[in-house]
Amino acid sequence: MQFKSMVVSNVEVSPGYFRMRMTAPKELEKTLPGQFLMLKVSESIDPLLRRPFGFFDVGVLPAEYAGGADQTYAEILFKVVGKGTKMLSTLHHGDLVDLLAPLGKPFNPGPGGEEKLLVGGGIGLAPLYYLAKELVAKGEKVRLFAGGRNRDDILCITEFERLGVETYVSTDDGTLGESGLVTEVLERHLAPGKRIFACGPTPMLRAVALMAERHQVPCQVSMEAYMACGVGACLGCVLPGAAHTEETPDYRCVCKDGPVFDSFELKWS
Amino acid sequence: MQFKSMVVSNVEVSPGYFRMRMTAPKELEKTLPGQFLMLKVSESIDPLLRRPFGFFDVGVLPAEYAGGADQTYAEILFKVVGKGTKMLSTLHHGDLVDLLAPLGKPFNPGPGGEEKLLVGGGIGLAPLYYLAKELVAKGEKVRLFAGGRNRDDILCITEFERLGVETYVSTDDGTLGESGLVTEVLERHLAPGKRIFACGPTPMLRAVALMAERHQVPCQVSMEAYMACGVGACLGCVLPGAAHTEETPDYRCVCKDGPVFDSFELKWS
Amino acid sequence: MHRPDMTVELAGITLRNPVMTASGTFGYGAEFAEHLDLESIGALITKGLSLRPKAGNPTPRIVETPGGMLNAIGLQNVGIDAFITEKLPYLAKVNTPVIANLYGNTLEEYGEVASRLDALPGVAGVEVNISCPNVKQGGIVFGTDPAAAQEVVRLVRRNTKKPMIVKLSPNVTDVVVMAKACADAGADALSLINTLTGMAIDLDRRRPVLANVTGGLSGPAIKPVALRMVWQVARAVKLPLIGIGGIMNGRDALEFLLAGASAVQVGTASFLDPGAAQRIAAEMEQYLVDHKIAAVASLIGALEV
Amino acid sequence: MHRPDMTVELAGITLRNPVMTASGTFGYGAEFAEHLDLESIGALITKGLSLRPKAGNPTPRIVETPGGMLNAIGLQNVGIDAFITEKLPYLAKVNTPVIANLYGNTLEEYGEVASRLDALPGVAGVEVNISCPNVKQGGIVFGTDPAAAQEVVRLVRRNTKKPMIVKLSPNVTDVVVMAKACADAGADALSLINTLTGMAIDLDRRRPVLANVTGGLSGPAIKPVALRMVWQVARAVKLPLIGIGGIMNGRDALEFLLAGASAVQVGTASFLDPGAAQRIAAEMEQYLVDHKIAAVASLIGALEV
Ligand SMILES: Cc1cc2nc3c(=O)[nH]c(=O)nc-3n(C[C@H](O)[C@H](O)[C@H](O)COP(=O)(O)OP(=O)(O)OC[C@H]3O[C@@H](n4cnc5c(N)ncnc54)[C@H](O)[C@@H]3O)c2cc1C
Ligand SMILES: Cc1cc2nc3c(=O)[nH]c(=O)nc-3n(C[C@H](O)[C@H](O)[C@H](O)COP(=O)(O)OP(=O)(O)OC[C@H]3O[C@@H](n4cnc5c(N)ncnc54)[C@H](O)[C@@H]3O)c2cc1C
Ligand SMILES: Cc1cc2nc3c(=O)[nH]c(=O)nc-3n(C[C@H](O)[C@H](O)[C@H](O)COP(=O)(O)O)c2cc1C
Ligand SMILES: Cc1cc2nc3c(=O)[nH]c(=O)nc-3n(C[C@H](O)[C@H](O)[C@H](O)COP(=O)(O)O)c2cc1C
Ligand code: FES
Ligand code: FES
Repeated sequence: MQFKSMVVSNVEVSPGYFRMRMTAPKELEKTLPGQFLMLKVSESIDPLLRRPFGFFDVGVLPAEYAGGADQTYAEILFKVVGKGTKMLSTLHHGDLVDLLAPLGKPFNPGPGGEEKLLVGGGIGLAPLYYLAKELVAKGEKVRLFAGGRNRDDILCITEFERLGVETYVSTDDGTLGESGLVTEVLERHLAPGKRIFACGPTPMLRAVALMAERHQVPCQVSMEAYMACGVGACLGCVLPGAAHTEETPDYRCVCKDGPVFDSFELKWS
Repeated sequence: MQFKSMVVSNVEVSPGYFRMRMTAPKELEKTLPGQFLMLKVSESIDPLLRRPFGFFDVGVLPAEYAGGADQTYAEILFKVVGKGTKMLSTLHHGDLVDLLAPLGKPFNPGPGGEEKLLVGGGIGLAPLYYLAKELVAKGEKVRLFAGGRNRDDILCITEFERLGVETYVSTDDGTLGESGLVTEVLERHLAPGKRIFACGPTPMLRAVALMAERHQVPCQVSMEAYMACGVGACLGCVLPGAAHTEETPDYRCVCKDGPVFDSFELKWS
Repeated sequence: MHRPDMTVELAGITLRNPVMTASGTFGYGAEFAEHLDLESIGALITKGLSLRPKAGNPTPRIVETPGGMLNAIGLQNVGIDAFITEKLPYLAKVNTPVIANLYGNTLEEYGEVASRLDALPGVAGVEVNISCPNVKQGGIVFGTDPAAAQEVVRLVRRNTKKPMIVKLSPNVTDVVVMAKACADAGADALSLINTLTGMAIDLDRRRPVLANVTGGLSGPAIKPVALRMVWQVARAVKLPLIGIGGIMNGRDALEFLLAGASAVQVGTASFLDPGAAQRIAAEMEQYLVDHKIAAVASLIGALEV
Repeated sequence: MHRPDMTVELAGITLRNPVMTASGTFGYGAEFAEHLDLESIGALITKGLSLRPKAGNPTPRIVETPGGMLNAIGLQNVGIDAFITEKLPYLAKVNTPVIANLYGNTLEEYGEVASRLDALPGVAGVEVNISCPNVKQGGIVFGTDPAAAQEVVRLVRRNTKKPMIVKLSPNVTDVVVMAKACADAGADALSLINTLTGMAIDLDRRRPVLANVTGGLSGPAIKPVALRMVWQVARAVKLPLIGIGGIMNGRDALEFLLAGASAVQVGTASFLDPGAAQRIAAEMEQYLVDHKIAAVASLIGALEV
């Protein structure tokens, strides 16, 4: 669905990281955790392409606060890395953006009763909050492993804790939580009967995927790729599937077959 | 001089016409009527080129209003015609623009004591206000002939009247002032010992220039042309001079040799 | 006023309006069904089809550039068989002409794909993409050599009775030479332009952004080049033309008509706005209404120079 | 850290940094003196000079396009005599190499202008613009035909002992063929690219925007094409290259160096920011400081493919 959306708020939650809330049509409440949106930052041709972002949250502001009628909203959490996100960071209440959403395959929450291990590296945390919210609502036991280079890369931990999620923080430089890689902390909690949901830089996802395989824990990863269309038409965003070779190619669209994949679907080497 | 400037105000003075005030460095007080500025609407590449505008006014907001120190300002009056002016119309207090100014040759006020006839067609009025201000300050007798297609195209007449300028308004459809062309009204006032300063669409300027020649009244015109550099380097903005022929070409830069020309300098056929 | 007549005639195919979707930017049609009414556009052009499924290039395959984008998809496609079994049945239900874009890795493949497509009632015509490297002739691109292009076009001509559009590459010294060559070899219409070859560099990593190093430039940035080429070819060749390159709105599309195109294709714009093709057709119609123009066909080649 | 070494060597000319101003976008230098320090840039290239003063084309001559602009100035210039008497004395006082861009309406004129320039101590080198129509050969552009280009380059070579840069047109099927032809004919360096031929249409007036109908496309829009051509030529030809096309900032310039250019030229950017050339040189230097790179020359051709 394509629609215009009004920025409700846009707050720098940590240096270089912004959390932006936008109005959304009611249909968007059907969005599932792991799906994403494509946002056109400006009407001009600069930047030209839409930018993909996961859903940090989707919810409804009740009529008594929204002024008369319930107001559906969507939130993204984004990191300023280039031109588009820089422009995005300057938007404020009342500005309009153009959205295409919801797109892509969501996380599969898995059977009830399992322990759900959420693993986020830096801005990879973004889609995990909405996932945590849904899992907690279902009554699941949820743990979050959040890693980053330093303290500034650890985002919105309080929000997770407020949901009742047990959080484990690690940073490369030890400025917050444990010193070291998020995968080291994760590994100590791996055991059959649990399920991993991971999002973050590809090297981290690779490490998590391989670790999950070793420990026989089912694992889903949310991947990134440069995108043009977001709907499976341009074939710009593909990744090699597990069986992919030069001779028997097997490419998957991140936008349509993903962004969430079972880790064994993809080629990690 | 190139400098960043802050929009102080931007007001729609008539449907589709805006008057924008921007801060300016002190040096800009030396700007002479008829000179122009080149404005970069946005930092992005869309729109790419700077847009030229005449100075509607240049002045100083005294320290007691400006908060501590005198604040030089420049004003433009612009018509929304395309992408750049549309974006310009959405700017408001606090937004930044990038200016190159002052550029080009100013009006030559001529000797004192003459009657000064200002002729503006539509948005062509823009540079005439600053000119009127200077002429009135010198104690000259100034008359303004303002023409437009309809009432909405007659701009800021009160401002001129407040200076003490005698104004004559005409519109094609008679919705304001006399019904007819501004040149018809002008012609009734032509006589030796007067001097014309005209700005507006080229057909109007041609009519004024030819009429001035017939009546032996010196006439200056402010011309428009598509511009890239504004400083005489790209040679994009030229107009044929009076003696121009295919064989003995004689092109004048609007940005550097103009925008104000003595009407006999240019080729009008 | 009556609604303006938006139909145009193209090599025997009647289009309800001049707006088609450009190959490779609209998948196989179904991808966009949610975002626009497939029966609101003039024609739908498929992703480039080859004899066998093609994997395409490694990633990254796309990158944004100023006012445009580069792509090096490498012609990934499901192949003609899967097209027939998986994609065509859906398209057959849509009341809009489907034009199959085709290419071959060798000369022979061009002929084979064409003859396979010729047998399909659901395919209204073919568009031959000649911007592919001729493997046998050491990588020379069919679309940049007039003699090689003629060979391809003649072979396809022999293998299809359907209207045949040939799609020209802009990466040539003289597009008119290529256009004439294709016209002489039997093309029913020409579409232009395909992408300009370009490159992007990741300064910090000191590497090309695209895994394929170079890619094809599309989007608003190339519109002036595309308009120029349409205009040049329109003055030199009698065939109907399809204008392609950076068309974002109805005004852009009408400019291509003035330059001499009978129809247009919308490519990159569909990425920014999945409903672009439908919107552009509507904007064209509105322009005609506003300017009291009775038939869009009256604008074809109406540029006054 | 010490300040990085920004100097580059170009066909015997030492540049204090790799940033030059592109011909036709910087007038004769003096126009920009108010906006930048002419002694902060690597070299200054003049507006294209011809034997006699040239009027250029009727107006409109320029129009903005998405991410770029078209120009059809028509090589208006004061002619070699006025250049010597009116422009050169000012430039002689500036401690920055002045490179004279030259062209001819006929083959012979190329030779004559070159020999006139050869006599001038204030001119550090020449840049030969071969993107001009060859009047005698029916308008074929010297810069799109390898044999014609060679004739021009050989003739200029015979008429000057100064370093000779040849400026290549991008409107060709294979820029490497042109580059090799010019290298073989005696060029000391190659600069690329000149503008891509394009067109803009005024829909409402149903006319081309430019009086000349077509014009040359410059600005950010063409950067991917320029980068690609520099990279292609760098791999095929040993001569030093000057990269040109859509360079807006220091990062853009460094990308051209990675692709294989020894220096760059800044064109359209000077219109948006008259101090662009100086700023770009400073941004390049800052990048080197930030990334602890000792010498800018170490980046030339350092792309890892
Ligand atoms: C499915 C998906 C979900 C994402 N979710 C989030 C999120 O929740 N929060 C967040 O901060 N970021 C997220 N990203 C990454 C985000 O899309 C990029 O950081 C953003 O597009 C960068 O745009 P830019 O203009 O600032 O950067 P530039 O580098 O100027 O962008 C240039 C081009 O590269 C593309 N690009 C650059 N980096 C990336 C990247 N990492 N992934 C995909 N394309 C990229 C841009 O989209 C653009 O087309 C997600 C990416 C994908 C594919
Ligand atoms: C010396 C000078 C002084 C001017 N003073 C004023 C003024 O005080 N108020 C005012 O409203 N307008 C003035 N103009 C005209 C103004 O520059 C254009 O209306 C404006 O550039 C249009 O920009 P756009 O992006 O809205 O239009 P678009 O049509 O989208 O612009 C496309 C391109 O064409 C150029 N262009 C379009 N129309 C004109 C024009 N009439 N003159 C020059 N270039 C044009 C633009 O600069 C741009 O490069 C002046 C022009 C000149 C040359
Ligand atoms: C992602 C992508 C894939 C493309 N694939 C094809 C293709 O398979 N066959 C083809 O003939 N053209 C292909 N093209 C070229 C387009 O059809 C079109 O000619 C070009 O993009 C210019 O139009 P635009 O500027 O509107 O995008 C592709 C373009 C893009 C951007
Ligand atoms: C207004 C204008 C005039 C130009 N005149 C010349 C010229 O006289 N000789 C020449 O070789 N190139 C000329 N060029 C081409 C530029 O030198 C440069 O090759 C081109 O603009 C691409 O660089 P850019 O994208 O940085 O502008 C001109 C370009 C412009 C925009
Ligand atoms: S972004 Fe186009 S196919 Fe995925
Ligand atoms: S605008 Fe460049 S010379 Fe006048």
